[in-house]
Amino acid sequence: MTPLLDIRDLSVSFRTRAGLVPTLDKVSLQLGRGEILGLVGESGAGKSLTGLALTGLLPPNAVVTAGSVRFDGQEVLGLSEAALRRIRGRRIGMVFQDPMTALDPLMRIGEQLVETIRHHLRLSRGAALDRAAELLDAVGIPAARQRLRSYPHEFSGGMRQRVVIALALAAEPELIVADEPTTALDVSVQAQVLELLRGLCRDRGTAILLVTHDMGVIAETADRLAVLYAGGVVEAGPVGPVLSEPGHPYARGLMRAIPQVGAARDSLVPIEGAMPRPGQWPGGCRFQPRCPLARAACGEPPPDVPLGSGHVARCQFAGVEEEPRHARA
Amino acid sequence: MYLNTIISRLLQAAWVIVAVSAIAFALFQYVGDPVSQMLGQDASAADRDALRRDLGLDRPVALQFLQFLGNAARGDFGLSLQQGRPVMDLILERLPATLELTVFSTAIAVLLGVPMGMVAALRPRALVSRAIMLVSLIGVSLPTFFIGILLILAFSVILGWLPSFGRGPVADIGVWRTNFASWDAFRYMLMPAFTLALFQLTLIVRLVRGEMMEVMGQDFIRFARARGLPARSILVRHALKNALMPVVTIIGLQLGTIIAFALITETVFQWPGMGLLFAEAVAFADIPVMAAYLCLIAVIFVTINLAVDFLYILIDPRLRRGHGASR
Amino acid sequence: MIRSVLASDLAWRLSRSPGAMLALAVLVTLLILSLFAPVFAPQNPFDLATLDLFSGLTPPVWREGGRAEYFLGTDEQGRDLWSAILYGMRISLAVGLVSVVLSMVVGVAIGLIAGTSGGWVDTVLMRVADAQLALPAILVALLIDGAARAVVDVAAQQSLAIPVLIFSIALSGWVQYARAVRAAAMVEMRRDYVSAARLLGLGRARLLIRHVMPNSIGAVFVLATVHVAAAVVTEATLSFLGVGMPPTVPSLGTLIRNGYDFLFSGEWWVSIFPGCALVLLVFAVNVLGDWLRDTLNPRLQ
Amino acid sequence: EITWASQDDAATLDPHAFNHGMTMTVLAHVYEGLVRRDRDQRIEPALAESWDQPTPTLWRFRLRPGVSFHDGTALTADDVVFSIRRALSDASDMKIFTASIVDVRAPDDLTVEVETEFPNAALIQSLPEVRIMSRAWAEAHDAGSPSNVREGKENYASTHANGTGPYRLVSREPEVKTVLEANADWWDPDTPDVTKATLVRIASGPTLVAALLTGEVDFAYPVPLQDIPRVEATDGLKVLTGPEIRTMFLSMDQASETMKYGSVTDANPFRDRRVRQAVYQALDMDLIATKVMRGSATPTGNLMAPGVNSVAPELQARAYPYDPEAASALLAEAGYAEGFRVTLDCPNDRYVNDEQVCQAVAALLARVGITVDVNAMPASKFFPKVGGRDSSFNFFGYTPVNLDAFNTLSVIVHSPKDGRGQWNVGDFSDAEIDGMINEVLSEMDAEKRTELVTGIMRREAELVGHIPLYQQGLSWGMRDGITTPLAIDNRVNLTWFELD
Amino acid sequence: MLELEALSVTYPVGRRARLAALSDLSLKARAGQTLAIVGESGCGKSTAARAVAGLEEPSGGRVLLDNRPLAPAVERRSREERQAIQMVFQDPMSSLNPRRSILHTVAEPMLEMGLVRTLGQARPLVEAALAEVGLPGADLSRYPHQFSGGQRQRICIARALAGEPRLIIWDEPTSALDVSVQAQVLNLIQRLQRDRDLAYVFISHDLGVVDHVADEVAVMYLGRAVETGPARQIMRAPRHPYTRALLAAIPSLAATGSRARIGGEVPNPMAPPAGCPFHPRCPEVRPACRAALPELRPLTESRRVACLRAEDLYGEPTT
Ligand SMILES: Nc1ncnc2c1ncn2[C@@H]1O[C@H](COP(=O)(O)OP(=O)(O)OP(=O)(O)O)[C@@H](O)[C@H]1O
Ligand SMILES: Nc1ncnc2c1ncn2[C@@H]1O[C@H](COP(=O)(O)OP(=O)(O)OP(=O)(O)O)[C@@H](O)[C@H]1O
Ligand SMILES: [Mg+2]
Ligand SMILES: [Mg+2]
Repeated sequence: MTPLLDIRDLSVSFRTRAGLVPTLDKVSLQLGRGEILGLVGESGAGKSLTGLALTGLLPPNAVVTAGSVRFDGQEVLGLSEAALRRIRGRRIGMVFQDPMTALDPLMRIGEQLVETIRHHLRLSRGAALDRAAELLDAVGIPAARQRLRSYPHEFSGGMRQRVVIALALAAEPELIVADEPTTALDVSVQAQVLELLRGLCRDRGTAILLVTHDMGVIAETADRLAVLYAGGVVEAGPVGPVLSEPGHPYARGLMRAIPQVGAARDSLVPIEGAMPRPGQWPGGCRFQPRCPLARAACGEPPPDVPLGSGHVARCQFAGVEEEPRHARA
Repeated sequence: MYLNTIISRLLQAAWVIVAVSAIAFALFQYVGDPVSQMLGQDASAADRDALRRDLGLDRPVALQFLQFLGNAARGDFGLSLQQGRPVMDLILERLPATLELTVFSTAIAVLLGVPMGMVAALRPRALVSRAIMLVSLIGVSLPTFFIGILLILAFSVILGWLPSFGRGPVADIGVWRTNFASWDAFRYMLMPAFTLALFQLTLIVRLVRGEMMEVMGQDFIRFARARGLPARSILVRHALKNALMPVVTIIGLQLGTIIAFALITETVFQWPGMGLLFAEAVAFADIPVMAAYLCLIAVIFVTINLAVDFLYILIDPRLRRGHGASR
Repeated sequence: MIRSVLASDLAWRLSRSPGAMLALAVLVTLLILSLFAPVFAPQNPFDLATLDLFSGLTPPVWREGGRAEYFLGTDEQGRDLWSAILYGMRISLAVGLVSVVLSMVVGVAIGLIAGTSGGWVDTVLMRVADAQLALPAILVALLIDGAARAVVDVAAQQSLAIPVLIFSIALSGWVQYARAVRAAAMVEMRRDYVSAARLLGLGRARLLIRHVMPNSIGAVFVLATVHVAAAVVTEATLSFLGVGMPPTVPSLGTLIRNGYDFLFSGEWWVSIFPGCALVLLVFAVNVLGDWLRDTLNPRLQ
Repeated sequence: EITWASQDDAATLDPHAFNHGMTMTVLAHVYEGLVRRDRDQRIEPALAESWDQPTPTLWRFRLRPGVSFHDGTALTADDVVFSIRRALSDASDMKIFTASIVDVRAPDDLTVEVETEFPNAALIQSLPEVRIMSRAWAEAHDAGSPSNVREGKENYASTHANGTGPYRLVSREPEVKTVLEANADWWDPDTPDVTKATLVRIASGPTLVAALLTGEVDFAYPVPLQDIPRVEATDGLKVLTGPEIRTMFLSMDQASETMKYGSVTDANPFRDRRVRQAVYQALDMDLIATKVMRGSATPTGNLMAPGVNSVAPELQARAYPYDPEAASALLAEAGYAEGFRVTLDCPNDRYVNDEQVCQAVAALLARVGITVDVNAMPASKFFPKVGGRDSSFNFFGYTPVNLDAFNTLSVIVHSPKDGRGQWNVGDFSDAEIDGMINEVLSEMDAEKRTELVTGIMRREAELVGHIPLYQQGLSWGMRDGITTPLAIDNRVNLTWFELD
Repeated sequence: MLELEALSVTYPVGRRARLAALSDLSLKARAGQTLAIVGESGCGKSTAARAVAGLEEPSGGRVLLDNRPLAPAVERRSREERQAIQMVFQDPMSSLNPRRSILHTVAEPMLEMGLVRTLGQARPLVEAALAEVGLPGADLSRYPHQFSGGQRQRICIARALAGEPRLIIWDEPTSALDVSVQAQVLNLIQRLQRDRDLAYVFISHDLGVVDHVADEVAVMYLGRAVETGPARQIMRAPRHPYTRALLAAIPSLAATGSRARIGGEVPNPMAPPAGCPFHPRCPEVRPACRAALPELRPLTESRRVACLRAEDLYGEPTT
């Protein structure tokens, strides 16, 4: 079966003053119906860009230099604005990172919902209002009917984030790209939102691309996981194995650096250094300058090493038992 | 709910007006001597002194000001020294002309400027946009009086399409004297209004362009696009509405200036409005008229800005108090 | 150095914008021409002894009756227009630049104080600003100019005309700076680096000058470029109303105003050439100002 | 029916409130005096059919019977007495015309007797300006005295009019437009061609010209000098030009010990006749007249134009020729070889090209080493300043309103004392001349009077009391279909208009 | 060393109303130890920190340093007092003046505190300070925007250390950083404490981080402390229902599937619920909870809890 979403070798560059700066490099991801794919990675790794590329909402100075993005068998890259508009919202819903700025401050919540619903589903105003109320209710906003008349600023951050999700759901899209839907939220509200997304997959077969840099969120939500580092996928596979037996040194380092309640005090082992910014990528493996395992061979582009059951890591030492070589505990 | 706000704003407004008239009064005595203008060259020095005394012009300025305030509070602005008629009558007579001119020209400026600004913002590199910015720049680069006379030269003298001066065959509707009642009278308003509009147009085009560019880059616009909303709806319902808010404020703030600028347009086109009245008053050193005019401008300015403030509150829900979150 | 980085960045952006480049070139040329007016001008139009009444209203050189020594023709006093334009531009520029700097300084100071004090200080200052705004620039200038002319010693008036013009234009300009800076300062005050500086016990003046001000005046420079142009035009308009520069020391505005009377009589050059110079100048400044605003606004990139 | 435009408007309709050219021009169409001027500025009967002088100080006028005001009431001697008294009252601005009158009486309904303090040869010259209004009408509308601005009350007569003149007021918007309609009941059988006239005010010169060029107005004045050729070159338009009776001149402060506004702090150069003469000889009036005034002005050597009663034509020649070298020599002789600096006060909204002329004067004087700062200002500041003798050097113009030499002599030439020399702002003073001026007042013999005036002016010119420059030019623009004589006092008279 | 006595702060909201952002907070911090304050966003953590630092004037209570009360406003504190307390903020970008080079930034406290006279004297000290926070050899003439987030936070730390304080207040110093960088910074913070015997007040909403650094913990809800005590005890055996819910809501790498969540919305701080502020969301709520505000009472010698039912609650939290 062809996946609902099939991204192959997507490369994106930015036109900047220093010329074309490659920022996404050969990103490949697949996502089937009813599946949640977690996309994790440090800030600036290219997570949001990947999400935006799907619907042609890249910033004006971005250029797709290679690759293909197929949605339900149809090539999305290079579609006209009009054709994209038929996909956006209707078939692919987007949840934006920052709920504070994603809503029109001058328009009532209900109006924003009704506008979207009517445009896509061609309902009467009354029916659209009913549906808007249902949606708000579904995302867990109490007294949904009355709240339709509220303005965004009257909602708390968590509620706004849920409105953003409701808007993304308005036309029952087949795919939802959720870009850090919980970063702005408290732990308590965060759980609520993730619950909702999981419910959608379960009940409607919606596919979700869940962008985040929070491993904990992935652990409890995603089916599969892709780890992005400096514009490329360094590891991908089912959530369990990737978290418990990461193959790429970066992923391993990441797991160790997360402080956990109840874990031993001194067990935080940071990855030294910082992720290189686009334009400053080293040749070969881009993790090499920070990698405890780095050798001369890392100067070559690393291979994708399969680790079983669809688990792949882009490191020549993947699967090889790591030597405890890092300098300091 | 807003009563408190309204009252305190009104009080502040009153202070603004008193301050404006105080400043103005302090300066009047230097503008010139009305007495020398009120009597012919052949009048004797004693006559002049007598007149000065009769008018109370020999008293200290502070005293004159206080008396002015006292009278003004009772709605009495005195007699025009030049025309010997109540200043209030004069101003009310001229007010419609200036208001029609400024409102009409503002309408032209808004109706042309907003779409032009939008085009310039949406396609900053397109040829039209560059042309729009160029034209809008000419609007600020050439002094108003110069544009006015060039228009007269072109449209009245050379082409003979439009009348060159005055208000033409106006119609009286009640106490209001209007140019809108007939095409014939309306023609008289075209050139002065356009001259005045050009000055505002520039401002509006630039403001709208800047605000639109800013708003278009904002997240909620991207989110609206991500929802697949039609371009028109995004542009008008989301972008424009948000972009116009600051534009309205600035236009409100500028209106005083525009009414003052009308002075120049009115002079060039001999448009019988308040600006012309003021220009005459300055030449004649007609203090009561000058004082009343400045107060009136301050009142109009304050009123409009009060209105803009409340409009803001009406349009922007974030400014209404007593709602939800405290951030 | 952020400044040099910014500068090189600006230079790079400038090189990518032909319009802005052209405007800059025009502006620099005009600046040089007017700054070194005595070098480029064949006549000193302010020196009455060099004026030849007899050569009044000579048309430009390419028209019948034109004379080589008066390239752009002369006005009715026999003033060489080319020279008058160069000298006049000097005055217009001086008035424009100085008045803007003046209103900028006052505006920034008031804006900073209002934006960082809050409470009644803020209210009072902003009401003063309202009062100022309620009196439109031109009227203020009219009144101040009138007053100044009456108060100062007549012999000093010639030399005081420029300061008076500058003062009256500046007085009506500060409000916008104050508002912009106030808004920015209110935002900056909430930033943590201000708190960090307060933790060190920095006095208020130093806090404002060292930390808040540099981060609040970005918008001011952009405003200023546009205001220079506006001030030059305001000066011209004041001349039209009869309170500009004295006729013996004409600015661009005074020249246009004088020539305005000759528009219908066929002696168009008396006003059209200074008019063109004014348009060129204001245009260049505005183009640069617009470009600067778009370039410096991070949100528009 | 015509539309006429002027740069100025009547300031008021009250016939006794304001002695001002345009006001008098408009009023002359509505109100009349006992006498009026004909096309050659000669006195002819108007409301008075005839008059005689039983004694040198008593004038007796016989009123024209059957004359009525616009509101229908008949004119009686009582109205005339009322009007002259009104013109004599404190608030009146017409006192200059009635100055010598001590009593007015009405022995019967059609006779009026006016008694003067002393024999006044020029009284009849002043009477066209003393306009007659209806006593009943004025009193009914509480307009018994002019100019109620003093009392802070509106004056009905300043916005309404009820005269006996050729036109009745139809409507008036001050500063905008005034509509006059021919008075069908006018006593003069010579009915005017113009049956309805709309006066519009266009202050801006170029706009005024535009209105004339587009045909929006039939008649406009003054046409700015520079636009005269353009208007004349336009099909269907013409411009009447000619010298005005107003003479422009420079005054130098000769009273102050030291110069008020100038570089010389220990003396007053203008007290030295040689300096004054040097200034005179440095000025080329012909050049100013041809270049700055574009040939519309008439250079003159006298403070009074020809055409003023008792002024001999030969006075118009310059007393000293234009000669910059002689001027420099005179300056050196007076001890100012290096020249000096002085401020020239100058109105900028009062006379034709006033500011430009001052600049030209400055440029010409610069050549002999005198640096002149031109201090141009609006009339509302200029007159109080100069009238208050707060000036070293100024540019001034004067028209004797009653077209009689005594007026100029008394106001401009006589020493400032005894209520005379009011606008002798340089305080030129010569006892001999003062004495001769007194003689002019009561000299009833025209020829002797002219001789006296000539003597005075010769002496004045020799002393360089003032520096006469030129007579301002008149320029009336109109369509070809209008024929009218040009009035040297710049007063348009619609009754003289002939239309095709 | 540092003591907060019944500290309260209110903010004016609109024209008349005031918001009680912090009510009656009493805490102690000791040299060489870390006092952590945790709680959901908006519960008043930063407010407490700012009041201690003297950036916000308390409406009640006081702050004692070495048993001597401090002036409420930092500008009125003595130089020694100012020098003793420094603060590091949440967002490293906004806490550095974008127009000042790092040399100026880090040298400023040294100059202000009188440790050096001239910028030249400060230079070597600045270099040393930057080396200590892991930025050896950094170009001193660079500006904040030329550094990454982690580096910027290190600069902030160097600036805080430059005045040689005895107590540092950390207001969520790592919440703007990525986990990999967060670990670097947390390690640095702990090393500095050991090396210099510093007292820390550490504010965070991340219980994992808190568990990692804290000796003592205070849990806050709606401007009040609801539970205080030694970190280990609180993290292992929470007694207040809110603390229990918080701990249960933490996502863990190991567990997949749903986790516990606190129901309901955070109440409006302008109108906190009567009685126990947590009662509308509390799974253990009893009628008495709605009646009166439970006081923060001692449970053991070192622990205090503001809950009527503290004694009944132990073991696994109820979901
Ligand atoms: N308009 C732009 N011009 C140039 N570079 C850009 C632009 N937008 C993004 N980038 C760069 O692209 C890279 C990837 O950005 P992206 O927004 O996808 O990161 P991210 O992984 O979503 O990070 P975060 O977690 O901070 O949201 C970043 O390094 C960023 O600097
Ligand atoms: N300047 C202020 N004016 C008005 N209210 C404020 C102000 N600062 C904070 N508040 C309010 O005070 C309460 C406590 O704020 P505080 O910043 O201390 O919370 P916090 O616990 O630090 O939250 P976060 O985790 O989001 O930083 C909040 O409700 C906040 O909205
Ligand atoms: Mg992102
Ligand atoms: Mg906080």
